[in-house]
Amino acid sequence: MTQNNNAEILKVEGLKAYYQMNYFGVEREVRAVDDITVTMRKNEVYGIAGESSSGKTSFIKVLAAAIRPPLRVVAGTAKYNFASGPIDVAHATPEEIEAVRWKHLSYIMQGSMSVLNPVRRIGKTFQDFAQRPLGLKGAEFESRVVNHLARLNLSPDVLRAYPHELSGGMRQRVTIGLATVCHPEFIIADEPTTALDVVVQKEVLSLIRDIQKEMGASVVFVTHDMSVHANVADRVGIIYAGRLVEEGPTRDMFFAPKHPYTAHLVASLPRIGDRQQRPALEGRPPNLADPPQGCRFHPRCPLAVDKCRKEVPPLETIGPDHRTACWRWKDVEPLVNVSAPSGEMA
Amino acid sequence: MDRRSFLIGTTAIGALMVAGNGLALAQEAEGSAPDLAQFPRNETVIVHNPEGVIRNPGWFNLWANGGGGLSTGLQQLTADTFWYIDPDAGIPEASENAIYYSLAEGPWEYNDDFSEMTVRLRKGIMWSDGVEFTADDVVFTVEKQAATPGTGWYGAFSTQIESVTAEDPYTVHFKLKAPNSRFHTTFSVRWNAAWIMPKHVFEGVEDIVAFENNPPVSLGPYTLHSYDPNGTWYIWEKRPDWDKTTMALVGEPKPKYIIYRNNISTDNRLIEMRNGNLDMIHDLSPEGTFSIVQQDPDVQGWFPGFPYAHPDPTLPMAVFNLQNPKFQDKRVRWALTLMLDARAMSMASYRGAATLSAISIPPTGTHPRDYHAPLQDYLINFELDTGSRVIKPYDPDVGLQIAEMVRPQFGDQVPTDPEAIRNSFGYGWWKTDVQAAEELLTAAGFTKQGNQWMMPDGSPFTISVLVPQEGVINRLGVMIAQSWAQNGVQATAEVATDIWDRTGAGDFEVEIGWAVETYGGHPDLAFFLDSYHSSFVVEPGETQPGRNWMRWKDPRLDEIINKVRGIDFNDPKAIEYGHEFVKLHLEEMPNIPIMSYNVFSIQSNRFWTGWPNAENPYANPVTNWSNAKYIFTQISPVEGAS
Amino acid sequence: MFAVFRDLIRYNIEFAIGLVLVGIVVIFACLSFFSPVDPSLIYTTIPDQPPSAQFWFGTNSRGQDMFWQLSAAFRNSLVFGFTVAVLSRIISIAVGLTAGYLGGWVDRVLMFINDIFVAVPIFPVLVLFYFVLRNNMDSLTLALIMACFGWPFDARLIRSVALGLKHREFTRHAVFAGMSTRKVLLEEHLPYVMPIVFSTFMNNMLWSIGLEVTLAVLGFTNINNPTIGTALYWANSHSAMVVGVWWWIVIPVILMVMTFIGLFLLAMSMNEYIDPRSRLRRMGA
Amino acid sequence: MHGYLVFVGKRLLQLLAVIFFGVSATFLVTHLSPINPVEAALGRMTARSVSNPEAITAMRAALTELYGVNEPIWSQYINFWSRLVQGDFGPSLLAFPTPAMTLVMRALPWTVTLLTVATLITFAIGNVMGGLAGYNQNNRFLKAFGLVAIGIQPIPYYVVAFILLILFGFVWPILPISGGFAMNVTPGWNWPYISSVIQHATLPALSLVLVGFGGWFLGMRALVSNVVTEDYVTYAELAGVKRTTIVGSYVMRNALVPQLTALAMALGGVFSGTVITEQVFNYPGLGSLLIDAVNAGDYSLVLAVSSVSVTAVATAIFIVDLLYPILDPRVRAE
Repeated sequence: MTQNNNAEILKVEGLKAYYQMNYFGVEREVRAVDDITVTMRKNEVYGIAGESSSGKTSFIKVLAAAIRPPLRVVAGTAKYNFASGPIDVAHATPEEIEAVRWKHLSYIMQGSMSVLNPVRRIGKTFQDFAQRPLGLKGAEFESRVVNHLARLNLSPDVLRAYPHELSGGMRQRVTIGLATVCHPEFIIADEPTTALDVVVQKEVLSLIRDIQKEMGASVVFVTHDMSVHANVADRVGIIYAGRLVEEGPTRDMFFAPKHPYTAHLVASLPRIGDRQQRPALEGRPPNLADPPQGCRFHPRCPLAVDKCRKEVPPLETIGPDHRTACWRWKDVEPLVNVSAPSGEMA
Repeated sequence: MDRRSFLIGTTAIGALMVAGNGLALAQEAEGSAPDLAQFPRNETVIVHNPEGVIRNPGWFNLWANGGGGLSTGLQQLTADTFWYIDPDAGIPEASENAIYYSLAEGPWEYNDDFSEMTVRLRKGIMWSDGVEFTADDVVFTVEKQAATPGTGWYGAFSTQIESVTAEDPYTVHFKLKAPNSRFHTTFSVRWNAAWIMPKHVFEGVEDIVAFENNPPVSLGPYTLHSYDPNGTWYIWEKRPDWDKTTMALVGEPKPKYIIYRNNISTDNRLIEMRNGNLDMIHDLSPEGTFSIVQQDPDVQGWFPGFPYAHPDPTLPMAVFNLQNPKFQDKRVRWALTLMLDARAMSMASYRGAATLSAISIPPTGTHPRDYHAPLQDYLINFELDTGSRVIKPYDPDVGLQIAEMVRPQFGDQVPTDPEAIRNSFGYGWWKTDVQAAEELLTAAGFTKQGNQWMMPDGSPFTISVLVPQEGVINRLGVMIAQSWAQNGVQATAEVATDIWDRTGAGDFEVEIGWAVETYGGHPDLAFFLDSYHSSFVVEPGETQPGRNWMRWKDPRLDEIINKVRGIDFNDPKAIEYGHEFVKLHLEEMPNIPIMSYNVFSIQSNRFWTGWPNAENPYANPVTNWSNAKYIFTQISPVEGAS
Repeated sequence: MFAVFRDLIRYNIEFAIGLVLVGIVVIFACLSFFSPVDPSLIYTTIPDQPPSAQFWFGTNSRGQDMFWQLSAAFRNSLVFGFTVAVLSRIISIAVGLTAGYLGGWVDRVLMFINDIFVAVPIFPVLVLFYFVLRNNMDSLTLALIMACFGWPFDARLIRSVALGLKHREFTRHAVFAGMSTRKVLLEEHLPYVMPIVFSTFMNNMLWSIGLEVTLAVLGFTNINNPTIGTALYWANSHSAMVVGVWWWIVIPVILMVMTFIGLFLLAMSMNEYIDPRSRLRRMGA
Repeated sequence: MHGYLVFVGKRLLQLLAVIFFGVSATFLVTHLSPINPVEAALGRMTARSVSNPEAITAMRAALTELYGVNEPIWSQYINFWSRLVQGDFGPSLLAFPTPAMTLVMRALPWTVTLLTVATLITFAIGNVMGGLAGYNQNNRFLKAFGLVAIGIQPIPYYVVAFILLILFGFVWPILPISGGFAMNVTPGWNWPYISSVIQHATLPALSLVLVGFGGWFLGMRALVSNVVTEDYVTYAELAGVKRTTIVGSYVMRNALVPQLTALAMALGGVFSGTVITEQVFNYPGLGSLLIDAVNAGDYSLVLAVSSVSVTAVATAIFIVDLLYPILDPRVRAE
């Protein structure tokens, strides 16, 4: 699980991406991504966790080069280092982005039920998505797709099917197939297992993991479900209120979180034998249009002190690959005793 | 193109093909295809025919009802019979007293008791297929129709004619079942008449009632060129041997082609004439006429100024259904008459351009000379007993008043001479006398509750006034209903699109229409009067034949009719009997005569000129009348117009 | 409900415009209650006068003051449209709620009938009724007939909402509490479909007034009764446009377009606001 | 395939039900009419000429026999159906003794053509423009187009047709304003005829299109602005799928499904519009035939036109419904 020596595939530096909106003549700025710096490596699964409206979706949008008004990159870069050459998706031209899309950078979207065009056969969708990046035609293309599907345990018949004729799990596998058929170097997986039942969820997770290993690709895996991270991620980054608050190897994050928010997330994981409701975090995520001064977590933080209210804590490196942004990281204790999560974390 | 697009594409194309083929099939090409250059405007006259869509356009059998058109040019240009009587003066050198001797060489010849009639035919008249017209055609026409129910003159022939014989190829002799001094009118064209059939065409036809007669063999100067399979136009072409038809006696018809167009809405007529696509319009609204005459200097009406319209020898009136108990008391009928205001009716219907008539004779043609003027003193002194007093209801000056009312709008287009005013606005009408009307109704057992008249049985006096959907008669009817309503009678104008049918079927209380039609140029009244005979009146619910729509029965009326039947068409006594009829009508008031039916027929001088008008009244400009055909001999193309 | 209207007026420009347009026409129509002339009389004034200080909308060739004539015409037409809308709403609510709530064969039968009504072309049917009834066809009869044909589309819409409501918590509570079906429908479900009823109300008025105009123009109604349609009918039978009495056609057409656009904007903006899908989504169905 | 057959079967059943109820209603309504068809026919035939009473009696007997009006209503009803399946509505009065059905069949192709072409054009323009407007919500031109659509859409057919008549027939006379084709052409598959038919159909079709496209435009715009927020559209955009493919196969294609249902529902209304248009432009179709028939009190013809219209519209809806599964594969499976 430690593949630290691998080369970097993505380097995000000082990324700021804001929503700029105009409500009845009043300019509003929502700082969805506020100064994030992060690096991702080849051949690793990087988990991103955070509550809804924490900015993780906007961050993903920038990484996926899906920056559309009103979202705008205000500062910083997001540089990929693909085999075809480096590209800064935060500032690239549409043509440059077009050139890497799907071939090098692909995306698994959340909601397997609705990401497939209901009136188009799966085969057609494969053509729409993959024909151009693969540069293959006719039988050659078809055999490529069929082979790929076989790897996902899908029979070639699905190509002639409409989405509604497939089960939820099959559909999700098709989606993964769509995203991986071009052997991209970097895959963004946005909540790919939400809304699937547990058995299917597990199957899908191992599938992603297998494919990733087989192709040697990097995966950014986004979900608010910490147990999923525990299962698939090599490293996990926590986003809160538009900022990366902690980042580290998965094991460290679960056993020795160094940010009160991480500690809380980990603690709220359900466990077998639970008798009572997990303690919920009080308060609500801050309004990103008007975030609190100092550490953005301080209004909800049990450890908050005056300093937290005034000064923004920097992201410090506190261990191998482990960084946190908390003035009092040394005081953070796991809220519960966490036994090693099951899974393939070898 | 994938399978689905292909499917959708072929479906759409298939639908179009089916529709297109359907169209082509429905049309079955008729005639040869002329190009536009074949109808140069200096050789082509375009005439408006007031008929709606001809729903069976390929039907040219004039002698059986098959859903074809009549005034599509068919009866004007291809048909002929013994005599034509012009509602106007006629072409001076070609007619005598407005009577044209057409297929007949001269006038009708009766024996002394009017039980036999001899007709001498012209020689050298040819059918358009080169067969000569002879007495055999006439004999065939009469015998075939008399023997075939469902033909147009089956009734007229089978009930009247004992026998018909051809004494020689050019002499026909009729023997009648009973004396009839007006028998010749069966063969005298007013609007139409008994047309002569081509024996050589029809004798081989088994069922002439189901025979289309397409294309028609013509006895007139034109033959069918082509027609619209959708029934909205007919094109006729001049025969090379037009001089072998009776038209040659009047003159050469000038247009090489005559196009009759029907089913044109009022607005479209005006637009089409302005665009040069019509030369003659059958009728417009009064407003439309005033407007186009002002806008287009080429357009003319019958009178050069106000009121422009051509007076038809018909008499619009309020017809009471005398079989309805409400109207069986003549005091009620008179009361309703006295509630009306002549000025309001004239203004409402014709914007003042109406010719009023208080008596049951149209104030047109020569009738004012024969009837209105001589009876003027009688009318002035006419007395009416209201039950409580005697009044003189007639107002001889109402025409003058209307002339003054329209003068501000039309200025010097309105005549000033009292004589001229009488001719165009009428000799007079009844004074509005609500007081007298109330006395009459009270005398008839009616009572007034508040402003509402109750009938003797205690129920409110309601009247449904049946009016056509459009035109001046509609406006007249609405005004009449309104006048009655204002005077305490619950009268409403009921618009009926099938007013003809309902009138015939007796399904009305009061109908605004006409029960009087005359020749116009001739004083004889038998044309309508004969149908007033009580033997024709049917029971309620059945269909009343011709003109006596009010179903008026009176022994005194029968007596007058019998007297008229006993004299000759040209006997001066006819006028005397006519006066008797007028007086009887005034006493009974079975209908309320109001005014002549003025038709706003207009013509354009843009491509053709020489149309008839009040100053040169050689023909009736109303296009659907058969005798309008003589116009085509008098017009000429305008130099340089195209 | 009033809060909704207030919000719509404040934030939805289309709604505001629609309200103003319809308001103007309604006020104009209401003036007819104070009309100094009987609109059914003809030749009460000088004909063919163009608009002037004395005759704001001119006079027509029938000698009627167009201002009062049109005021009465719009009143009659609006009342007519209102009547049809109310009657057909009643049918569509009854059918829609019943079908949606009861489901099963009741639903299938009702929707089968519904589809038949959708497929029958209304115009020939109306003409047929005119053919049969002739002058007995007054506005109320016509309104009744049209109401019988104006419901199916909206019944379907209401049914789709009712389908969603059926599985909601409060419905179950109501049923457990022993409420009768009628009560559940009227007291629990009706409030949820009211917004749809209001928006389709406008559309239905639009539809019925438009059809009345069409029939009247062809002379297939009682043309003595002043309505928008008969105003055009008479203008037409007097060749008003081609003879230059333009105000006889232009003014009613402008007013009519105002009415129609107004009603349409009201319906459209309300529809956007309460689109059943987004509404259901908001309700959490 | 099985699903599709069940679907077709259901629709077919519905089609038959609609025709049955529609035509039965037509029969009932006309037979409850106070108009006695026999006397109406007699009145019409004798209105113009003086016929003697004997001839009228004979005709009355013949017509009574023909219309079967002296029989009880249920037997008339059975008679009516048995003749109807043979397409026999009896002779028309308008064109006595031409069978009413002949007149209807002569008029039908004109209406079908006008209606089909106008509807296809309307549907195409409205949906393409509406789709584009929903997809490119900031395009000025499309916004203006939307305003025009809102402005024209609620105006009744008659007014639009009449304005066109005045504009192109009177003010700027460039197009023919009446009839189906010009006088100087021969019907058939030849260019002068076809071009003349097209010219004559231009204004009637234009009036239908002008009134009709707005509804499709607005509907499609609303649908598309919903569809573009769907995940599969976003996803396709993220995947860099060709823009034309996205607009066509992802956005419009999905939005078209409800529009097709709407098309089926709108056909009845479009037919009403066609009637008016035909009347204004003297077009030789079913609409003007119906109006003539009513005006003439032509019993058989009114019955024939109404029954055929009900059948034709129901059949058109049926055909549109059959297309529905082609557009929406989900229906096929059900």
